[in-house]
Amino acid sequence: MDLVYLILQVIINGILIGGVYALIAVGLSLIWGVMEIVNFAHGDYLMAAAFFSFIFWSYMGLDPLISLPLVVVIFLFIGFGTQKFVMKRLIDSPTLITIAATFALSLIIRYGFFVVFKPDYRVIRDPLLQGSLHISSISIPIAKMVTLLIAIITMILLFSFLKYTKKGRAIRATAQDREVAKSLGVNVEQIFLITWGLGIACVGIAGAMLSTFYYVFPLMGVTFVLIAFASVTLGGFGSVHGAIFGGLAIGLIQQFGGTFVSPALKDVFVFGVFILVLIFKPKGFFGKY
Amino acid sequence: MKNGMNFFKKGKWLFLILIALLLLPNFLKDEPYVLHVCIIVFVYVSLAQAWNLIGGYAGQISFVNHTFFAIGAYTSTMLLIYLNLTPWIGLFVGMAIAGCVAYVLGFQILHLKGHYFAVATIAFAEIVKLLFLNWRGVGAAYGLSLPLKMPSFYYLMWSSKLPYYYIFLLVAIISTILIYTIDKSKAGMYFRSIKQDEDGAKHKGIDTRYYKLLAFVISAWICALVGTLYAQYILYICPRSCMDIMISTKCILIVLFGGLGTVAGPVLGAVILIPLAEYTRIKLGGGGQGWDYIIYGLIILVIVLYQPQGVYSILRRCKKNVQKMLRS
Amino acid sequence: MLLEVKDIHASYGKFEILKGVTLNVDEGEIVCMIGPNGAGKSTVFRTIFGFLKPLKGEVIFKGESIGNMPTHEIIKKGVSYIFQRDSVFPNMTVMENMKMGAYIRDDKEQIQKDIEVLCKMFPIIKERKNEMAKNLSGGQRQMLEMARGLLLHPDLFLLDEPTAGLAPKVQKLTFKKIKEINENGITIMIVEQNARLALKHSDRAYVLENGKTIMEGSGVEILNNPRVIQAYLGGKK
Amino acid sequence: MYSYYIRGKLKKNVIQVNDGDVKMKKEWKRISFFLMTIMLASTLSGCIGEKEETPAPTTPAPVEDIKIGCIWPLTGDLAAYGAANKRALELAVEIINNKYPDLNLPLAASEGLPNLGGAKIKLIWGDSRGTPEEGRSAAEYLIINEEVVALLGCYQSAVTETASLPAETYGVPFLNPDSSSPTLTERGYKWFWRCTPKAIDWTRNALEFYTDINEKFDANLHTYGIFNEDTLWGVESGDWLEYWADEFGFEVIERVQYPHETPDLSAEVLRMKQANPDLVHIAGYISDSILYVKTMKENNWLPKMVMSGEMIQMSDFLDALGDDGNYFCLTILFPQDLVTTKALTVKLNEMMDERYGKTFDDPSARAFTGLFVLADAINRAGSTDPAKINAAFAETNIPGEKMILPWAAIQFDEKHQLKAGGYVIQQIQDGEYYTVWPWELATRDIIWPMPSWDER
Repeated sequence: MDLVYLILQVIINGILIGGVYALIAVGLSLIWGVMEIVNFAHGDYLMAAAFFSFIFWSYMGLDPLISLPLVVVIFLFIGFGTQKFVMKRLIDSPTLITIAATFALSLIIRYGFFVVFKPDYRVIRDPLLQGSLHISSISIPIAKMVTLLIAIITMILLFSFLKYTKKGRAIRATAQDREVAKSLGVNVEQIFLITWGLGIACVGIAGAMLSTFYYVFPLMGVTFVLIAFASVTLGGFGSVHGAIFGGLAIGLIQQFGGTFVSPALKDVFVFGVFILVLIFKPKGFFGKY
Repeated sequence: MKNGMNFFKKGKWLFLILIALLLLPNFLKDEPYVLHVCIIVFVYVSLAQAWNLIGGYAGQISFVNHTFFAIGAYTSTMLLIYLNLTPWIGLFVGMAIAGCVAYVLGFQILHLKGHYFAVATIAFAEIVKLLFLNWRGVGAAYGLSLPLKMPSFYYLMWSSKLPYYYIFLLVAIISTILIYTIDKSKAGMYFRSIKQDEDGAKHKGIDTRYYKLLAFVISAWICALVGTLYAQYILYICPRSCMDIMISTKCILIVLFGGLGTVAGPVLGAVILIPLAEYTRIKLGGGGQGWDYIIYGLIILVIVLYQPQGVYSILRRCKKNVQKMLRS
Repeated sequence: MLLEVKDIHASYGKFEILKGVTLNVDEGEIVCMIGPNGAGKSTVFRTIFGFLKPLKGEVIFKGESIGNMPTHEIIKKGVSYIFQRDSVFPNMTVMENMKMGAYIRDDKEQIQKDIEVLCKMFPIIKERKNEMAKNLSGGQRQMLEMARGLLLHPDLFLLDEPTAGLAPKVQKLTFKKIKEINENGITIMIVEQNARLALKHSDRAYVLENGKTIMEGSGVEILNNPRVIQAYLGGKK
Repeated sequence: MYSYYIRGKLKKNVIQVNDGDVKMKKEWKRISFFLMTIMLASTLSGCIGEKEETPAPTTPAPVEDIKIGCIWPLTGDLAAYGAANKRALELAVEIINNKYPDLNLPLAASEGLPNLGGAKIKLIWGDSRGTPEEGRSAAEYLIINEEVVALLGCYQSAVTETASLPAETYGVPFLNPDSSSPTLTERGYKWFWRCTPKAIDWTRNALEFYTDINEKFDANLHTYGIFNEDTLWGVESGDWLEYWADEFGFEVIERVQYPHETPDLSAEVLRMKQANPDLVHIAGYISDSILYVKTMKENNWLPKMVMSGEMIQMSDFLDALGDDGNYFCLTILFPQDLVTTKALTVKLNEMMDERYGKTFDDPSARAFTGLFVLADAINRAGSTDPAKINAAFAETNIPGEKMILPWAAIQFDEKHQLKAGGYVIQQIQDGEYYTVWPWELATRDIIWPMPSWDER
């Protein structure tokens, strides 16, 4: 394999994994942007979604791709529930309080699944999506490719929703200036409810798609949540294209650093670049919406 | 006059508690496990006070305190291993290095607001952890085992827990007094005003950057100090155990539980939560389950939702009610 | 009577800002409120608008008590409020900002017509309709805010320092627009720093001090009141 | 420091309280002096006292119950191992405490430990959560509060390292059945015993295997690649593999150290694919091994052979990968197929299946063996006196046929390390694990080299 192919392959790997990061990040970014809450439980929602896919597969024989709409709907309601029963009380609380609350949620979800499902590694075997496309010596895993595709579709849908619908505009307005939005008759509580629903539904999609090529394990969320934080901050919180940019950038940095320098230090590059961006461009590369 | 009497009463209470703490080990000679839990409580009192300063008073949510803790532990241990230097010197070198790192890091990222600062500190802590995991010079993933020296004051090494108990007690008291002093000083007032409204504080002419840095550096010092002593106590350090982000997270939960930005909060939080965690780990964790973490999560959630000022405020309210009852 | 405020008290946290404000506004009037900084002028608006719940007293709008209604209900009753601070959505286009103004309305066609009418009234909106609001100048933003507020079809328009930070020329233009709006049958209440300009253009005025209404009268009366001249008009008539 | 604080407060007090201020001042002075004395005295007594004191031996438990402390990760990301070991140990206790004359295991025929009047074994569990500190505090708790006679544990080498510290301090025998870090028995501890081969052993066995392959197939294997995770165990394994590869004349052309449980391994695999060694060794936990196999398949690349550690024998591996797991090799201590000929293991497996619906795997078989070694030592000591148990350990000699594991015998050397007992190499064929090396123990012939993804 010569260098050109290698670089191409690394770019493809970076974009594919970056798509997953972007999909995880976009939900986080939405909640972060609109409510100024960093959802530390985000990774655990991801894990829960992967588990739901696994449950549908193992008990009903539904492939994750088929059960995807189901998972999305379930997670929409889980998002509503989170806002209604927990976060609603914390809307104007200091940052630390919301961090602690989402962290507590994270512990409860993570170890709830741990207690129920035991710490076994599970993989959905023989999903619809498997194998790879091989173009000369470059290989593109199909599951990841479809995930990227679904990520793109999700983000286009989300973007259009935010851009062209009344509720979407209200969400953006609330993110930009909560009080003014209120003064124009926006029911902010309802907007928060929708935001949580959408944010968690996005991570639901990510989790469901992840289950087609990653193992399902109660503690798997921890690995993804830090990367998602970095992606969101890199892109600038509260913007869909920011999350896409952040996710892809981090995927590429990780793959290039890992392949050409040292796999052990690949996350050092990610976090290093991230800190540099924070220092020199504290609001990330894209603003709010 | 009345105020004075209250102070007097409070002082007496503290004194009685201190006596109890000093005499406690005499009854626990055959219960090293309880002593161990006490030591861990003291460790977390100190670490939580350190976090309280930067997070509770100055309002900067730092997830990097465990890194300073590890810097302290690694510095003194490296000096002990390679130069056979007493940890007493290593302790100060560790504090100095941690202070420098805190200064440089703080200088770069303390202007970030809220979540951004929090996430930046997480990233920095992860970088340091990954670098240490791959740095052969400091033992990489092997970690460092402290060379067993003759038990002595010079090497800060004993085979019994008793001296450790007193040392950690001393550190916990020192850090609490330090926070108390800061709380009552002008700097404490500045910290609080920065936390409430940073721009406002700036307008009032407070050098917010300087004071945030000050809080960050002092916080790092305390962490490094505890780190050195902890390494002497546990005798083995590795990046995965002493650079675990759970250390910082635990500090935050303790402070939140006890009461944010109060002197008594971290003490209360550590005294309640650490033994509780030990207890649930032994009683519930043994079942091969994660119930203890779930309970932990539920407690924090309840505190955050219904009593964000922490347990300390509940106690204060109780005291007021009791006083009211006594009066009437 | 359109709006009646009866002896309201309100506070932010521990600080009591309003300690008994009484005022009323008739239909078709321009009423102005002046007073020193921290007198609670904006707080009166916020209380009328439902951002703040009065501790005591009553707010009656069109014969109905609105003191404890949530903001979006009050808007539906016909109150519109423009903030003292910049209140456009910076990362939305001008047209999107306008559409946000019609958020609670469901009549799409009428909204379109209204926007066209407003475009005639404020030509700048049409000119720059696809531009991000953050790229507008201060005066243009003020126009956009007013136009957006009007989309709610208010009966009562609360303007909190509409001229703050604007050049004198633009200030005059703003008041011209306010007059124009008023002529369309919309009652207007203004809080203004530039007391002279405001009093000139208002039918009636109230003076607020320390959270209390201390004076009431027609615009000209207040303008000629020696105490007001001393305190707010720099001693000159 | 503290008294300064109190006095500082008092001063305020004194200024405000006019009556008896001198008196009060004096009184406080006296009290603080008194307290200082107590503090000093108790500190000194503690420091001096402990030097003379030899670690107090724990009082022996009543004969009825022999408490054995077990420390494994019952929660945390390694909890699967803890749970498997717990099942195996409960079965072992059942066998020791009750009569199972048809099982050829030490102490199976009798009820309890005969030399201690039929005393029963009782397991007390401590959770290490997979972290060294927790492991240590669990050990302390078990020794002091539960007064256990001996300790068993802890799977991860780092945890075993710290958990054995209190055992050494208090003089409680610590038997480690499943950690492979060589340093553990190099520390010269008096109370620490290990009945499992060191990491060094399986790395050597793997290289011996490849040397044999070179001979048998004239395979001309030369280049070697290592994936190792960045944990203590992973780095150590990598280092030893590199050492032995060098010794046996192989060349390590790529060594990839990767973060444990990273979300993605494409970069790692791509790097290895780029170097394209003949042989690849994965020194990582099962989660990462699963991901490696998947990523290699995605990249459509396989070397001539991929070998992994014993953890891929856990049922999760094939459950997860299905047919894709075929042809991979692993080094293992407890090859199930090899002992299907052994009535003992068949029987035990049946019992396990009946009770828990699971079978023995490597870690659980080792923990199972560990408990028998321990019980045997206590029985021969005829007492719960730790010194006697320690002495009995030195004379341990359990013959191969009385074990679930395929070793010649269990005996300890002067460093308290298991003398004999090496690894065998298994290959996954048709979704089953077959022993393929050493050749004389093979239950199936090796398929060499492993077929590439296209050929399957």
